[in-house]
Amino acid sequence: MKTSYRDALRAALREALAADARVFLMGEDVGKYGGSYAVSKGLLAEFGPERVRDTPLSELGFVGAGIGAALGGLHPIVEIMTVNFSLLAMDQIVNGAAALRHMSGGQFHVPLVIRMATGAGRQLGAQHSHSFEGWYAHVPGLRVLAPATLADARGMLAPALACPDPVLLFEHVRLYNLEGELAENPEAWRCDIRSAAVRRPGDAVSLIAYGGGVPLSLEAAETLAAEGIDAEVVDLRVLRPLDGETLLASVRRTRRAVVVDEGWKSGSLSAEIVARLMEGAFYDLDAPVARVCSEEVPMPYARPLEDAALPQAHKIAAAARKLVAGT
Amino acid sequence: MKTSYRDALRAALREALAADARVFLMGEDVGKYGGSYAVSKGLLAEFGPERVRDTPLSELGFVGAGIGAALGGLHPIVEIMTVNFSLLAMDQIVNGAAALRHMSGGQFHVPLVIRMATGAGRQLGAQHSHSFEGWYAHVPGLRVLAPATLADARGMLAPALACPDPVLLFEHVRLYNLEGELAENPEAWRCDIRSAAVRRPGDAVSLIAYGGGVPLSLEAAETLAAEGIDAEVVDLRVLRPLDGETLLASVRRTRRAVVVDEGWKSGSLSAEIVARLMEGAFYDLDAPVARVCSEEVPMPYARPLEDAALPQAHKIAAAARKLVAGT
Amino acid sequence: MTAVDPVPFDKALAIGLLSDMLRIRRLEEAAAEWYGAGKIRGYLHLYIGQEAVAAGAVRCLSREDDIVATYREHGHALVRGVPMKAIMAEMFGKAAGCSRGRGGSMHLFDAAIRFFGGNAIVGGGLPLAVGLGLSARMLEESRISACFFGEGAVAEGAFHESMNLAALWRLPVLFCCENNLYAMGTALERSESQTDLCAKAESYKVTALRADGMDVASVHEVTRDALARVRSGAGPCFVEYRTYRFRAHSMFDPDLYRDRDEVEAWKKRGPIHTFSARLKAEGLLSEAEFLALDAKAMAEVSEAVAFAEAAPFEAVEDLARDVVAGEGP
Amino acid sequence: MTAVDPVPFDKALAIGLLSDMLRIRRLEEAAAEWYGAGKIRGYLHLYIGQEAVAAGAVRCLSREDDIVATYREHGHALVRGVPMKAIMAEMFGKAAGCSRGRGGSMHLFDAAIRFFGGNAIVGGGLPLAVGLGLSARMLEESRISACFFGEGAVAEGAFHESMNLAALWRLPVLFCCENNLYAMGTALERSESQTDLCAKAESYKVTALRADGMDVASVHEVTRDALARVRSGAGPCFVEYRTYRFRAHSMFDPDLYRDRDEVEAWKKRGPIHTFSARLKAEGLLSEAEFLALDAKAMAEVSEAVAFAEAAPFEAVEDLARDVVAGEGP
Ligand SMILES: Cc1ncc(C[n+]2csc(CCOP(=O)(O)OP(=O)(O)O)c2C)c(N)n1
Ligand SMILES: Cc1ncc(C[n+]2csc(CCOP(=O)(O)OP(=O)(O)O)c2C)c(N)n1
Ligand SMILES: [Mg+2]
Ligand SMILES: [Mg+2]
Repeated sequence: MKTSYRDALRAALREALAADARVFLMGEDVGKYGGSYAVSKGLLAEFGPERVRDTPLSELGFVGAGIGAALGGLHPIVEIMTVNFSLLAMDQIVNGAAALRHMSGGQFHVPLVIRMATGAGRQLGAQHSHSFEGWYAHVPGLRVLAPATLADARGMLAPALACPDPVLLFEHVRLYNLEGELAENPEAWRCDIRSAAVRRPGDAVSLIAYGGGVPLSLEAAETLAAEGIDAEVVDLRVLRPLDGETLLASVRRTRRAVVVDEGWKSGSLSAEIVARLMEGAFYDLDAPVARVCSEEVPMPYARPLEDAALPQAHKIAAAARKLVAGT
Repeated sequence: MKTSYRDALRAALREALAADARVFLMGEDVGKYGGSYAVSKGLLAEFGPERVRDTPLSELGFVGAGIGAALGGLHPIVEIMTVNFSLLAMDQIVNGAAALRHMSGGQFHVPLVIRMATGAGRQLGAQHSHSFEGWYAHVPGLRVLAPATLADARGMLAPALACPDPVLLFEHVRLYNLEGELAENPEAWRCDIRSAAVRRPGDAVSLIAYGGGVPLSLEAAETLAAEGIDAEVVDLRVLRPLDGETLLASVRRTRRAVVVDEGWKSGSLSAEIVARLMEGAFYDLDAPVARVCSEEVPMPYARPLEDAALPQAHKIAAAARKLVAGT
Repeated sequence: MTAVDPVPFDKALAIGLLSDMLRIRRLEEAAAEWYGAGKIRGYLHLYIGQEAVAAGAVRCLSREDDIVATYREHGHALVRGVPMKAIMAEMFGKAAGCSRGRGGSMHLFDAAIRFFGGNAIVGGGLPLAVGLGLSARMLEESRISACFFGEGAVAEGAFHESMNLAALWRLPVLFCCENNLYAMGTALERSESQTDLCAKAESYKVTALRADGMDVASVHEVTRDALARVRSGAGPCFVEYRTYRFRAHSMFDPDLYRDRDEVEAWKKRGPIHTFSARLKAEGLLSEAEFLALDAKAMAEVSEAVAFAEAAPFEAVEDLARDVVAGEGP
Repeated sequence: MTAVDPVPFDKALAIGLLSDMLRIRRLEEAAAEWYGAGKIRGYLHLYIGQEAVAAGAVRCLSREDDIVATYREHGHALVRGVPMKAIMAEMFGKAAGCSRGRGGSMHLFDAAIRFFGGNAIVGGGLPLAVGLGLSARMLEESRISACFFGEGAVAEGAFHESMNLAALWRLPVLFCCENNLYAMGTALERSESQTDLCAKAESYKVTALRADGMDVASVHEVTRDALARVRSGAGPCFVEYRTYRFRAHSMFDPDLYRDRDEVEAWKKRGPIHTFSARLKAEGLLSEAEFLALDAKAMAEVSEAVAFAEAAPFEAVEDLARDVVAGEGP
């Protein structure tokens, strides 16, 4: 069937709400407004205001309430409108949800899913456009997902809800309108939340990306293919725990890698990927791993500046080209 | 003169308060209580309650008020008791202080210093012991410092206050009681807030550390020296912007490096250091760069577990030994 | 037309207020239009319907006072004195914009006139205003800081912490709450257990006043009184402006959560036509004068659009400027 | 000895309350001692002086109810039913501790009796309690959630957001505020513009009651009334317990911010001696009975210490367990 990333996310929510009475969705404007990115549109009418619960503007409070609700036996899905706002709730996520199992010696666990929009490209400026998922990927006790395909948008919620630990799900704003075919059969989107995926096989260079970087990398791979460079595109999918094996296997084969990350370069998740490659594939590399990240500026509003600040397919292709040429 | 890290920090605060009427200190219990780590002890009596201002428990509020006060012409020094609590104020720091200059097209700037305690080793458990300074080091618009010596504890505040942009200063809890000699002459502690420092020259391997990791690395270097391995210890000092040149110069000479970071390994600042070395010294390396970080667990309380979770001198020495032996 | 109270101030002020409301209205209508044309992007939050608040309140402030606003701040910026050209150019993302195109609609700034933005974190401006007030006190400057925010922000922890700090320290802060009854699609009674916002403010021992936010005269009068209290050193003051936005929350909002009748009923109370009717009834305004004011506002808007269109974008090479002082990062 | 009100309940309950207070007191004295000996480390926050609150309030709760507490929670844990051995072993960092030595004094947990910790972020437990209340409602379980916190937490945004959510959604949450007048070294009047905490709670339309936190009978009675309201479905309730800590904030606190006279005056109102005097005056307790209760408490403590001392630390190889389910991370 033809679907969009947004519709796939919604279908997954609907399925989860229908399947398990313990599941509910909570967040700012998820109900009556229909979700700020329209992901939850229609769900209020279907499931009512208790299970599609609009909250006041209180990120710390309702994320913490989600943790409490999970402790109390529910399986909450909490929506935070945008990753920038999640900083208001970070204490509850990091000092609370992530630590509870360990601090309690394994007695408590927090089966909570937190969804949020991330990323730039819609000219939303410096308080609505960043990519902090790498920070969450640093935290033991959390699991962090970044669906980049229709299948993952459709398929990741179920295993996230089945996971007994807090799972953060990052939806890239540029992907919501992504459209394409998704088979009707649930097998088409059934997925684990452990492995990275090779989205395009190739042997000349590995393009390692996640979220919004995946379509860019695929586009870059097409460009490169036209020039006779056969790039492999690896979609991390799961930012924590990282699937080092898939990464290493790819790079050991291609011997070159470009890591694509919409976070600001210094200290982004891309650095961890480079470090993993240093640790596990140093002797296999023909050239130092390259990175294509966001420029280190709070995201500017103006279109040309925002474009210049972000990773782009042509930048990825250029980095890959340079790696291949240099060896 | 003989001094301690704590006393050196206090002397710097006193000097700053005395020198400039626009400077004031604000935070929870900095006044009447004397500072939770006793850094500001005695300053209330000396400067009065307007300039050594106790705040209610309102991290978001008083950090934001610090930003506003800086916009209004003051030079606030805001103390957050512990880096874990800074997550409550992260929105103001990241979405606010760091972004204001850029968002306003350069019209506003925020001459604010935020000090906080970081790190583990005092059995304070999973909500008081982490090392999130690497997160702040990811953010354009901020400057991030980590004094590891008496001289830096004494000297970093003045240039931080002179800096027209927000500066975060991380004091490692294990260092407060560090004692030693500091010359009386201000030249002894005058410092820039741009460069890393080589704390011990050596040619066999570079131990790259900051904050609490510096004494551990020096200790490891002593152990290694006894075995005939001459380790260089590089203290990052400034976590943002990173002084890549000093790092690269060291590693190009030693051809091997161990990065020490008390953050959890995945996604810690150590990853960025590794990535910089990948990018700038790949062809100079005789072996992949190694990392000694905290184990990926919320910090446990029990002494043996906390010890096991943290970087230790013997782990650093072992990593260095392995690098040297392997080549 | 029912009887109206006489306008409680002189003609020059009355005309000034009306003119400001018209300028905001015309600016915003143009912004909507150019959004439709794709020249303005990102989030655009229109202020249409609420003009009386910015027009009436901002005019009470002195040039030394500080203003902190939200993402719905075109009106406040304009009345404060940010040139319309600079606002429009900012929305177009141009280097001549009041934030050099870095900010866009949500992040208008102007240091020269102490306009501290344009904050798009709901509640995020409140602590800044507290700090500005603190700086005024410590520097012994007589300015006060005024913070505009929506009723939705009242649920945020930032509101609570800021009210308490300002009250505890008796800071010269004016909290200007524009209660337009909705935070995106969430009605006040679905976000606050206590919907009497003045009662909430009073729980911090902060004096709270209420103004009819659809009536620029009420806004002006109440704000003036509130400011007098703040300036007297009595500590912060809170004003609730009861108002309504006629448009959707942003250009992305399908506006499905409000009753059409409710919107229409509020439109009947529109601040521009009610105030001009009143001025006419008082003999302070003729239809010709009204048309002239409106024409002037429209001319200003056309000029601003022409300016914004013609202005260049900042060169991409300058992307990294203004991240930190000097050479960054 | 002045005349005292008759104790408003039967002997068994009275003795139970007294016994719990003694058990807390002796446990904490031992903790202080073993802290001095270096066996307990990190932060240790003693509850001495406040025992009436935990003893009186926790006993009102049913086994199904949920409890969320702070870092000053030994008393609550003990009265709730966490074995003293498990508490002491936890403070000693041993694997037999109620959090396997992972938590320490600030992070006592016991899932079996719905004791949700042990939260060392001031105000951090409040949203959890709201969520627990929400889960009770949605799962149609009759439990309520009780959250203990200090008056210092009231300034945090978390308090504000939690009160509003609980009131707005009419959740079965009991907010138990232990007002011991200080947050570390910060006295209430230096942290709140409004020091009447019940008035603050009422500003959320939450019913607020006040109890004498030095009097276990008052605590018990008021808590029982508050719980009855919550159980009736009337939404959350707030109780302010006026109390005082006799010891410093933590073992690191030089306690320089309080007047010695003030401390001594409060000690005269110590919950254990006043309550036992009252029971004696009522003929419900003899000195011998008192001594026997105390001896029993001390014996329990000695046993707990012996247990904690003898217990092993968790093997370092198991460091990474209980980070995530199954094999982590
Ligand atoms: C912290 C935060 N959470 C959520 C949002 C998304 N958001 C933007 S405006 C808004 C509604 C705010 O309503 P109100 O404060 O009443 O102001 P109004 O828009 O009515 O002027 C929301 C939820 C945000 N910008 N910041
Ligand atoms: C968010 C946060 N800020 C600061 C601290 C440090 N701290 C621990 S206890 C405390 C005082 C709390 O006072 P109160 O809430 O009255 O509880 P009490 O200690 O009196 O029981 C402070 C400031 C903390 N643990 N968490
Ligand atoms: Mg509103
Ligand atoms: Mg207290």
